[in-house]
Amino acid sequence: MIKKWYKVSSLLVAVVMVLTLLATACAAQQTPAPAQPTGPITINIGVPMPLSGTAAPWGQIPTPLREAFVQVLNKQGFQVNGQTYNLKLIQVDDENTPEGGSAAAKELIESDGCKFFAGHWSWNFSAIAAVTNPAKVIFLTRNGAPDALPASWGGGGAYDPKTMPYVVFGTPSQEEFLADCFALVDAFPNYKKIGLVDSSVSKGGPGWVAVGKALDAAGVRYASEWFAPGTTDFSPMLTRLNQEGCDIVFVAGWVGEYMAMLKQRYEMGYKNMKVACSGPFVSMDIYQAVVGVDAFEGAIGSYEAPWAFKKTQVNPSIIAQCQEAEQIAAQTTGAPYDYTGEFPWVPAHVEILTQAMQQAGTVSDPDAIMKAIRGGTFDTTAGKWTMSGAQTYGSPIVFGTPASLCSIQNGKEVYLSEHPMEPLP
Amino acid sequence: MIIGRLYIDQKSVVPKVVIGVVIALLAIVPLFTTSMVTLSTLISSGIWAVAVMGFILILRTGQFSMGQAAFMAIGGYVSAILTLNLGLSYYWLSFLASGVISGLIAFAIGLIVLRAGGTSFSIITIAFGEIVRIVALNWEDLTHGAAGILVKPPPPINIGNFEINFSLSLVPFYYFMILLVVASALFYWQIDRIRIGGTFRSVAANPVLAEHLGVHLMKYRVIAFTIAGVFTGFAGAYYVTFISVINPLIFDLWKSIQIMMMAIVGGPSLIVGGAIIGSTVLYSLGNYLSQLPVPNVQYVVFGAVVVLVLLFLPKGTGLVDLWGKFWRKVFREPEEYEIPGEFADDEEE
Amino acid sequence: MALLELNDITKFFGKLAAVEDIDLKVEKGEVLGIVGPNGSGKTTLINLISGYYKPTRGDIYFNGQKISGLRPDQIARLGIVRTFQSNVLFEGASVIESMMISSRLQYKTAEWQAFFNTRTYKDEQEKVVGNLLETLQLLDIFNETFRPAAALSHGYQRMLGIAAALAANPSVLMLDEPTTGMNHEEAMFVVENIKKINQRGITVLLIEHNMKVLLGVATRVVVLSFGNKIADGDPYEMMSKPEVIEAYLGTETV
Amino acid sequence: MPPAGIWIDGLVQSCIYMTMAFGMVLVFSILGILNWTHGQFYMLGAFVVYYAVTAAGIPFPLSLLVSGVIVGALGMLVEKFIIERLTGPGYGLLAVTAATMALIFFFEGAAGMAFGLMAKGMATTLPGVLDMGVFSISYQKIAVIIFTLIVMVAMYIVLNRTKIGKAIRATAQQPDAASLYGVNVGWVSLIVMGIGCALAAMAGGIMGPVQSVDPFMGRIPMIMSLLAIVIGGLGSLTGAIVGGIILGLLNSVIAYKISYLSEVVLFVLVIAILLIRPQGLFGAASK
Repeated sequence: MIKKWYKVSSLLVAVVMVLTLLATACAAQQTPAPAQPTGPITINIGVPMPLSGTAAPWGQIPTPLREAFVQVLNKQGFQVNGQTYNLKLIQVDDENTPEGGSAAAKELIESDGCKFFAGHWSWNFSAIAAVTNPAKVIFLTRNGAPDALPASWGGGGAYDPKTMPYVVFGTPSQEEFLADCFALVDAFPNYKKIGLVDSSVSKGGPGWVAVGKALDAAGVRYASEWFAPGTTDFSPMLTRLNQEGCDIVFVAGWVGEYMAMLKQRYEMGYKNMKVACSGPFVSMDIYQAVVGVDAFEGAIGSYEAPWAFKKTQVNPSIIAQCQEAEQIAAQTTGAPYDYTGEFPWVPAHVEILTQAMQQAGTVSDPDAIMKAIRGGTFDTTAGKWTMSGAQTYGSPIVFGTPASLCSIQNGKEVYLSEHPMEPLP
Repeated sequence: MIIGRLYIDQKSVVPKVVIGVVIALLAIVPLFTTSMVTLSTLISSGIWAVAVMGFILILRTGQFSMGQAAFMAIGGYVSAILTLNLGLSYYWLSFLASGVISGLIAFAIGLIVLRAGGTSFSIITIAFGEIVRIVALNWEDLTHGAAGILVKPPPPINIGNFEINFSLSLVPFYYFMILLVVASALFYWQIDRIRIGGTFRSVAANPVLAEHLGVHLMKYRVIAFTIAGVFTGFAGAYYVTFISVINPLIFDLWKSIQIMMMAIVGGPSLIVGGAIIGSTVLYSLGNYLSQLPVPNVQYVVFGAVVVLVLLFLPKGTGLVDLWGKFWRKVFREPEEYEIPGEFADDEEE
Repeated sequence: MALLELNDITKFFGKLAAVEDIDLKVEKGEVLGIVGPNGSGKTTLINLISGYYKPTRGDIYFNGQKISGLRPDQIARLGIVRTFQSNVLFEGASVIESMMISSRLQYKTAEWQAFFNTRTYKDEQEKVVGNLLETLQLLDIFNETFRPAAALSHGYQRMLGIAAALAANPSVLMLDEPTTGMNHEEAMFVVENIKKINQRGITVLLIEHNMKVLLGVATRVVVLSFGNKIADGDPYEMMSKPEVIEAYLGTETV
Repeated sequence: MPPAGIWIDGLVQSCIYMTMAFGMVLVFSILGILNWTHGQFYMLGAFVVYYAVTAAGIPFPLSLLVSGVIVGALGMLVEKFIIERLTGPGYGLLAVTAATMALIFFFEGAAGMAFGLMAKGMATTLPGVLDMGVFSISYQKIAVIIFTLIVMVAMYIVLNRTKIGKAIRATAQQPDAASLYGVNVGWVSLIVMGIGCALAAMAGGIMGPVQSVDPFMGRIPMIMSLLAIVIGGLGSLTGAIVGGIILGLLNSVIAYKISYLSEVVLFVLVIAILLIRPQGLFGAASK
C-alpha cells in the first residue's frame, strides 16, 4: 500500500517537474519588455552571420566596422513621422549551415523581436528566407547565394519574387564576377589570357553559360578551372593554367583559397602570373603573414572604400560617415582598419532600410516599407542604387555594387580600375 | 566486444507509464507554446533521434557506421528530386520513396562493405559518406550542386473542414515529427525485443559463437544496415523538408560523427531511449550554446560532454542508464532488482 | 552410410600440417571419443568439421552431402553444432537469454510473424521455451536460469555452453574438451550429462585429453598423434595398444 | 607525365602524410586504437610553433622541438586520463573511438576560442624560392622534406637502437610476452602516444609556414593519413610510410589530371583496397 502511494506520488512529482520546466521554457519565450517611450526608439536588426567554424572570418572581421557605422548613425538617429529612431544590430551565429541559419533566424525573430534582417553572408539564404518570409520580416541579403538564384540560372531557385515579397535580393555573384572580369581587362589591356577559377559549387550551371557568352561577346580570352570546396592545394590547377598560357588568374574563392593560390603560384615560380580575387582583402596583416610580403605584392582584389570610387558617385555626407566609422573601428580594434569590403555591405543595407522607412512613413508596416523599396532609389555607401531588377531573374528588387579593383603596391591597396554593375543580358 | 553492456531489461528501465506520460506531455506541447525556437529544437532533436536509432541498431551487430549522415543525404535528395520533378502533390510518395531508395542503397552497399568488419568498415563508411557528398556536389543535373534544392513543405491535408497546413506554422511539422519518431521507435523497439534483436546482439557479443550456432553473420549485419538505411532515409527526407533546403554541405562527415556522439551520450544499450535522450540533450545544448555571444563554445562543450559521459558514467552506458539506475532505486524493491549487468559489474570490481 | 564422413582430411598452417590424411566415419547414435595429447590436432579436426577452417585437402560429408567449404552457420543449420574449449559466452547475457539466442534454429516461423507477434509465433515460442527449460533441467542448471552467465561457476558455464549448443537443435554435437579445469566429480557429472544427451538420439563427438572420461561414455575412440590417426576402436582395447601408450607416455616424459 | 612542380608538390604532401601516418600507426600498434584526434595535435603543434616564433621569439627549428615536447605531453595526458581509462575492462572499442572523436570538436573549439578563428601565417620564416630553371621550390618546402628525412632517421634509430625502442617493438609484436619480460606496457603506451603526438605536432609546425595556421587545418591531414594507414595496412610501420608516399604523390597527380574529382578517386581506391586486401598492402594477414 505504502509502496503504491510512493509510486504515485513520485510520478506526480515528476509530472509537476516536467510541467514547471515547460512553463519556464514558455515564459522564457515571452518578448522582452517594450523600450522606454521617451527618447529615441531602438529598432533591432538581425544579422545572421557565420561566427564559428571555417567561414567565421566573414562574420567576425567586419563586426567592428558594422557596429561603428551604426554608432555613427545613432548619433543623430533618423526621423520617421517626427519620432526619432535608433538602430541596433543583433549578430547571431548561423554556423554557415542551413540548420544554423534557420535556428538563428527563429531566435532573432522570436527572442530579439527583429523585424528586419540585413547583412546576411552565408550559404543558407533559403533556410533563412523560409523563416523570415512567412513572418513578414524584411530580409536584405547581399550577394545572391548559390541556393537563391533561380533554377534556370543554375541556382537552387530559393528566391522566388512571387512567393517571397519580403526578400530584397542582392546582386547575383555572376554579375559581380563578370563586372570584375571587365574591370581586369580595363586595367590590363595587354593580357594574354585570363584563367577563371571558381569553386565547383557553381560549376557549369546556366548562369555560368551566360557569363561565358557575355565574355565571348566582349572578346575576352579566358580559360576555366573548378576546384572542390575545401581544397588547400592549388598547385595542379595553377600548373594547368600556366600551361594554357594564362597570365592573369581570377579566383572566386574564399580567403583561405585565395591566399593559398597567391602563395603557391609564387612558390611554383610563376612570378609573372597575376592573381586576382573577386572579394576584398579581409586584412592586410593576415595576407602578409600567410602569403608572405613578396608573394602578396601585386595581388588584386576588390576595393570598396566609397571615397576612392572614380566612376561611381557617392554622397559626400555618407563618405564622411564611413570615414568616421572607420576611425572608430580602428580605435576599438587598436589597429588601422583596412577592410573596405564592409562599406557596401551592412552600411548600405542600413541606408536602404532607413531611407525606405522614411519614404514609407512607417517603421512597423512591412508591406508599406517593401512598397517603398521596390523600384525606389536610395543613396548608399556605394553610390545611388535604384532597386529595380526589371531585367534580371524576374526579380523586381535587385541591387548591386560596382566592381572596383585595387592592387597591392608596397603593402598598400592602390586603385586599379572600376566597372559599373550591368545586368546580364 | 564493441560496447559496454548489451543487455538491459528494458521494462525495468523505462516503465510504460513513464513512456505514456512523456508522449502525452509531448503531444500537448503546442498547447503551451507555439514558439518557433522551442518547437524547432524539439523537431530537430526528434529527427536526429531517428537517425541515432539506426546507428545503434547497426552497433547492435558490432559495427559502427560513420556514414549514417550519407543516408540522410540520400533520403533528402531522393525526396527533394522527386518532388521537384513530379510536383508537390507527390510529396508523400516521394517521402516514402526516400526511405525505400535509401534502404536499397544501404542494402547494396552493405553487401559489399560489410564483408570488411571492424575498423575497416568504419573507414569505408567514412569514404562512402564523402563520396556521396562529392557526387552530390558535382552531379549538377540531378542535385543542382552546392546550390542545393529548395524543398517545399508538404501540401495541405484536408480532413473534413480541418486543414493541416505545413506552411503556416510549425505545429503540423511538430506532430508529424512525433509520428515519425513514434513509428520508428515502435519498429526499432519491437525489432530489438524479438528474436532477430537477440540475434543482432549475439553477432556483436560473440561473432564466432553466434556463427557456430547457425547465425549467418553477414546476413544479419546487412539486415541491420538496411533497416537503419530505410529509417535514416526517412529522417533525412523530413529534415530537409523542415529546414527547407538540401545541399551537399548539410550532411557531411561531422554530422555522421554527431550521430555517433548522440548515441554515446544517450546510451547505446537502449535503442529507443538512448537515442531520444542523446539527441535531445546534445541538440538542445548545441542549439542553446550556439546562440551565446562566445563563438565556438558549442564545440568545446559538445566534445567535453561526450568525454565526460564516457569517463564518469559506468562503462560508457550513457545517460539512459543513469536514468534507469535512478528509476530502479526509487521505484523497485531490492528483491525485484535483478538485472544481468549488475552481476557482471560485481564480478569485475 | 555413415552419418559423418571425413575423407583424407588435411590442414596445413603454413608448412606445418595440423592434421594429415585423416579418414573418419561417425555412425548415427554413437559417442565417438577423439583423444590425443596436446597439439595432436583434435581441436583442428573439430574446427574443420564445423567449418571454422577450410581443409587444405580432402572432403567432409554429412548424410551424403558435402559440407567442407560451407560456412559455419550453414553447417550448424544442417545439424552439426559444436562447443568451444574456453568458456565462450554471449557477454552480458543471462542464462535464459543465451539459450534464447541459441535456440533460433528451432523456430520455423518467419521473423515477420515474430514482429507482429502472431498466434502461430506465440505458440511456437511457448514450445521452444519449454524445450529450453527442459534442456536446462536435463543438464541440471535449471536453478541458474535467470542468472547472468558470467556469474556462473566454471562448471556451470561449461554446461551452459553445452546447453546452448543443444538449443540449436543438433543431430551431431561436438564437444571440445568439456571437462577441462574440473575435478573428478565434476567431470563425472559432465559424463552423465553426455550420456543423457546421447540417449536422446544425438550423435556425440567428444574431444578429450583425459582418457578416463572417455572410458565411461565413449562407444568408440579415435586416437590422434601429431595430426595422424594412430588407432580407432573400442575404448578399453585402446588402453592396451602400444602405440597409444607410446603417444601418451612419449609426450608426458618430454 | 606531369611536370616537376606537381611531383614536388606531391612529395611535400607525402612527407606530411607519412609523418602523421607513422605516429598514428605507432599508437595503433601499441594501444590497439586509432587516434582520431591526430589531426588536431597537428593543428595544436602549428599553433605552438606560431606563438613560439612570433610571441616568444624562439628560433624556428627550436620551436619545432618545443611544440613536439608540449603537444607530446598533452598527448600523454590524453592517453593517461582518457584513453587508458576507456580501454579498461568493460569498455568496448566504441568508447575510446567516440572519445577521441569528441576530442576533435573539443580541441578545434578550444583552439578557436583561445587563438581566434582567423588564419595566422608564418610566411616570414624561411622566405624565398629556389629557382632551378625547370622548376622552382620554396625553402619552406625544402625544409619540410629535410625535416621528414631527419624524423624518419631519428625514428629508425630510436626504434632499433635504444632500449625504449626495443621495448616498443616487443610490445607491438607480443604485448603479453613483453609484460612477462619486464616491459611496463602502461609506460610504453604513454611514451608511444607522446612520440606519436609529438610527430604530428612537429609536422603541423613545419607546415605552418607553408600553409596558414587555423583551428581547422588538421582535418585534411587527419583524413589523408588515415587513408594512408589503411592503404599501407593497419599496424604496419612500413605500410604507413609507403602509404603516405603513395597517397601524397597520387593525390597531386590525380588532381593534376582530373581536377576536382580527385578525392572520389582516392576514396574509391581505398574502398577497393580494403575489399580486395582487407589487411592493406603491408598488413599481416589474419587467420
